[in-house]
Amino acid sequence: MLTAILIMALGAVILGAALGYASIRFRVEGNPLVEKIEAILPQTQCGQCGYPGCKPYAKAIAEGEAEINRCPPGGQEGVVKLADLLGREVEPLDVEERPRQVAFIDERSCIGCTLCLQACPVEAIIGAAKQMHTVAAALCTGCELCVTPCPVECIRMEPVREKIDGWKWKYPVFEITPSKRAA
Amino acid sequence: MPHYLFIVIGAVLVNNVVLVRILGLCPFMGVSRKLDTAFGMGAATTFVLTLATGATYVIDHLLLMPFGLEYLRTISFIVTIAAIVQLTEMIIQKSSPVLHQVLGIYLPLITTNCAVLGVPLLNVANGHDFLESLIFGAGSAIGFSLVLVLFAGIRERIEGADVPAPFRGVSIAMVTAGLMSLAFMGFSGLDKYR
Amino acid sequence: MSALFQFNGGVKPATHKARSAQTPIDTAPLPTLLVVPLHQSIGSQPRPLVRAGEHVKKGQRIGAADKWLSSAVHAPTSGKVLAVEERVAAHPSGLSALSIVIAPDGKDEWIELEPFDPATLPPERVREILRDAGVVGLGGAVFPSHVKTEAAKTRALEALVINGAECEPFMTCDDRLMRERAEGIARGVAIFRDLLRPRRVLVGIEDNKPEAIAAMLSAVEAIGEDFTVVPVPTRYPAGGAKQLIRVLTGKEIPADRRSPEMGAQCFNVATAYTAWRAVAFGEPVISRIVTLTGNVERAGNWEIRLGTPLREILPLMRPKADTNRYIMGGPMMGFELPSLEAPIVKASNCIIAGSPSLFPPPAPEMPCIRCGACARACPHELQPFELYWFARARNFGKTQEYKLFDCIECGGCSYVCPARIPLVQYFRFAKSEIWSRERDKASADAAKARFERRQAREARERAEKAERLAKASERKAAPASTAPNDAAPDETEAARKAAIAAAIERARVQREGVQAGNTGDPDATRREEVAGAGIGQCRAVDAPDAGQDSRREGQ
Amino acid sequence: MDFITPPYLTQDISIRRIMWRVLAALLPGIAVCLWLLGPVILAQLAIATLTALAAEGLMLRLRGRPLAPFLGDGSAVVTAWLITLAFPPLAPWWLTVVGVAFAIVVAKHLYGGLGQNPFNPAMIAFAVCIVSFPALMSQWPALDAGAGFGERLALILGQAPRLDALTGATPLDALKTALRLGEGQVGVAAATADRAVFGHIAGRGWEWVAAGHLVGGLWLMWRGTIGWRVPIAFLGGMTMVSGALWLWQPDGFANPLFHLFSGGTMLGAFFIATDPVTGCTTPRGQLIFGFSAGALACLIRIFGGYPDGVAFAVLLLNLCVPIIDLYTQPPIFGMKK
Repeated sequence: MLTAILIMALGAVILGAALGYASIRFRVEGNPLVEKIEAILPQTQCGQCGYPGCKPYAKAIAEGEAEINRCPPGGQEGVVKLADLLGREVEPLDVEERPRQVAFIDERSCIGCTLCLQACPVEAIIGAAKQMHTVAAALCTGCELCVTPCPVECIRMEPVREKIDGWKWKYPVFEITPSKRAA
Repeated sequence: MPHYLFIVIGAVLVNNVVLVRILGLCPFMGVSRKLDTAFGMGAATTFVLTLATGATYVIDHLLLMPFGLEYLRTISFIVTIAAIVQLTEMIIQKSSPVLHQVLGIYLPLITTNCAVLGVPLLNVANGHDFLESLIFGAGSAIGFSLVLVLFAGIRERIEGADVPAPFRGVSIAMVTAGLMSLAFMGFSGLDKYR
Repeated sequence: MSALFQFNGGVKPATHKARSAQTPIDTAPLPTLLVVPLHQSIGSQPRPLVRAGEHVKKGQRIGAADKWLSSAVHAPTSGKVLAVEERVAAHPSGLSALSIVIAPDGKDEWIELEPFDPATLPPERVREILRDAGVVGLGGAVFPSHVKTEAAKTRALEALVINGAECEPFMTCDDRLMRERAEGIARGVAIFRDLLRPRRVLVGIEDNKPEAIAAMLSAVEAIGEDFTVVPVPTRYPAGGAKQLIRVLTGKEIPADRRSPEMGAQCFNVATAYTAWRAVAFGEPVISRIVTLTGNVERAGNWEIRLGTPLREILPLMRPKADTNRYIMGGPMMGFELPSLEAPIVKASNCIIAGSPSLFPPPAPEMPCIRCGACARACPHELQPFELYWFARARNFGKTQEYKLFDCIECGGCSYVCPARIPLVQYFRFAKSEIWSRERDKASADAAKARFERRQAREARERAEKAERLAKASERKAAPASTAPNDAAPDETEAARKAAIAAAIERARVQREGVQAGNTGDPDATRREEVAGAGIGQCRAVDAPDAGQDSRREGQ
Repeated sequence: MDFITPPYLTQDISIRRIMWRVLAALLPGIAVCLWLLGPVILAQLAIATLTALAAEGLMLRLRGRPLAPFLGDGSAVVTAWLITLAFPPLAPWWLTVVGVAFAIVVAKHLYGGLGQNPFNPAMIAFAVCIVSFPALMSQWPALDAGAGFGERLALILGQAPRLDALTGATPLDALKTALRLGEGQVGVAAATADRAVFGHIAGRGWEWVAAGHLVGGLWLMWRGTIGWRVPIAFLGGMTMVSGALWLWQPDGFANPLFHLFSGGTMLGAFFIATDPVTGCTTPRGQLIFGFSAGALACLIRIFGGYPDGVAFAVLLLNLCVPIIDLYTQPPIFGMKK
């Protein structure tokens, strides 16, 4: 019995020492996973995931604190990509997906209060105090953070209009039915 | 020489550690979603398993058997393997962050890979000597890596298939593993000719 | 004659060319309305030069090339500009594009044309003329020709390939052009030759067009040039630029290289002809030869003004009663025009009237059985079934690994597919998805950069403010502190709140007004009030914390 | 007006036609079976076909897919016929049903049906049945027993006891058993001595079935339905391995011709390994696939525990297909060196 305990203890000490040495010898700083996760996130900085921005959310995912299905702008596709990167199972997005939108300021109502300017995380709103604000549509990520702060409710979200330059071919969907009925 | 050849054939194909002995299924199912990760996992497991068979043989023969402590085999093997895995993880993280990234959480999982414990125990059960143990360990690991890579290739293809909803994901992978196992039964008897 | 090379795969669909190839090119009558899209070439959209109400003359430049990779557009006839607005484009999407709408005055009055002798001009000047005359690739790709005439810096051009192959079924516009205007083509080729200085010039024509070959041979002889006219085997897509270069020179141009880097350049015969007209006569590209064929009473080739809506050319082709679609381009690579209002553009080489019997609706798409017929047909030696497999599963990374972007969308794979899979459609879908993702990624990166810049600035401001406050409290602690300093923040705070409340009230009133149908501008006093309310807001920029407080109150 | 996409012209060809062509190419082999065994083979084919269609229809219904295009495409019938021809001709009806049903339901439809299965369904059926019912799968009718149609039908339907007189081992099995039992005393010549139908090749007339499949396969190749690479490489692999062993020990191993014309070699080379869905698609990959399958089939057949190795060899190579394809991608236009 004593030999057993001694031998196990000896083994534990040796292995522990080896591991302890190795952990010092082969120390690595930082967590490169966060960057990879952040690269997948859409950078809307909208905070809909419950974290203040994309990077904190990426950090939370990397540390296993957050689910991967919390990012509405990234859509189901983003979830799939995250699942792929992290080797997790794909989960359905926990909010519904919406078409891409941009904010639009009704310039007749705008009082130039700059509240939306402060709210916009990506500096897509141009304007100064006392002057009309306008949204640079190309820069807007559609995060909706500017909508609520507006005291005069002059900001609304509009779906992005399709243009020829950015037009996408549709996924070919063909019903498998006898061709007679199709005609 | 043919003796060692048959050990290798037996370990890689005929008694494949995953498909015939049904050991090491967790990484087999978990790390086979992508070919790249499967390669990395295969390499890591090969390394760990070969090392583990050697180390456990030494422990078994120099520590446990002289003191009549065979009943401590399982636990001492587990501890040894866990330490080797930890060491491997640290070394990989330092020397190849990319591979570490790719293997992710599956590297520590090698600790709980039953194949890594199973193969040393099989070595003991089969009464392999040191060289045989090493060859058997390496062979089993190669067999593991082989089927892991093949499986990953097939899973990458199945990903695009129109699999019925209840069977998507792990279910169809299980079915596939079963059919692979069926195919590997074709090898039976190849290591025992005459 | 030089030895010919082969390209992999290819298909041999029925040509249907005989019907439209019989009659000479005719000139289409002046339409009642012209809709000239500004963006008719690869590159950036030209800048409109006219406004609604202006009078334009035939050949007058109405859209100017802003950048080097762009090409001008011109008024196809004299008349009045009715509008510069979005009109439905000749594009599969059915979306609109900025167009110049011209009502012809019937006089068809040219601007003053400026002819040159191409031999006397410096190359730079010739390229400018080509750009300002709107000369682009008329084979359908509409790449600006002046850009293509810039020789590669690194190596001398070995072969200038002139594309008269016209491999698409139904299409005969190049065939007729070569038969009737061979000399103009040859002189245009000479212009390109002088710009590019290639070692040899090869004119490739599919061997199912013996008359065109004969005409080109005699034209080349007549003007005393040493161009080689080469009949090439008839096999779709022999008229693809890369395939023709391969057949004539043996060079294979990879997707990520431009052909001059490999020592070859390719122009369509119609492009050469318009280049000659542009330089030697000063005539810009205002019309093109279009094959009108398919399910029609009268098939043939017409010279049609650019901007002529499809509706206006129907009388020329007399579509049969069961015509249900109009396809622009050939039956392999063309697309269905979204509307009868879509105009003829520089890319419109052919309009095919389609009927259910001519182009039957697709058989149901079956699953791919990986038979490999598509791979055998692919002129670029891709594995279309693998591309399809991953495109269908939206695994775009894998499609790129299988070289999606080397696909030229020739349609050969779909043509031979026993499962009737619209493969090209899947590839186009995958390509445009990937492009859109790249755009999204770029804008996400830019958004991230702006966000981080903003955060850094806010942190800095907070730090500065904290410093200021610390200093202020130090001063306050000192007996020299003054009372007004204390009072000021409270006052402004109150004023600001009042202003916001007033603004909210006004906005509410205004919104109600808008709902009631009052869409007029806010009156002058209101504007003043708005300006006044801004004063308080001005402080909010300096004090973001306070701003946040008020927002919370608002909620 | 319905939306159609370019190209607007298409070649007149369909999956259905390909499948029917494969079925037609199986007819010579079936005709030989008919000559050897009588109409009982047709009963077996009918059982298999009906089972296949029923299983296919059931799965399509369960998956909510339209029945007509998929039942009509002929792929299920091809699977059924291949299973029938690979199984012992007098296998009890339920064995055929189990094999076919397993092939259609598990090997085909769980993966999404036509075109998406990684494993050859017919060979999965064979492997499942030989592993589960090794005895039944090794009983081939003794041709000299002279049993009538009624007797044989009763055998299939399980109405008659499975007499040893009616059923025997395949030539391959007989050879293997003789060699094993003889401990090297009995040579190949002795073990195959009494089979003189086709000039001592594969014994007892089964080589005529193989010849039938060879004819059908060559016709398919001539029509371009299957490529030349897989069958030729398969036969090449088989010949190389068996030839090398035969040259090494002529008395210990049968000659290559015996192997080519016995068991499922011809069926496997022309109809099983050439299945485009589960086989390699790149030219080099097809050569590797065919050759390895042939060689492996031969090795398993000679050294392994089962009477024939074609099914296992094909399945094992099916496993490798994605990897082989990945590493044998042909260079594309403009990327050749």
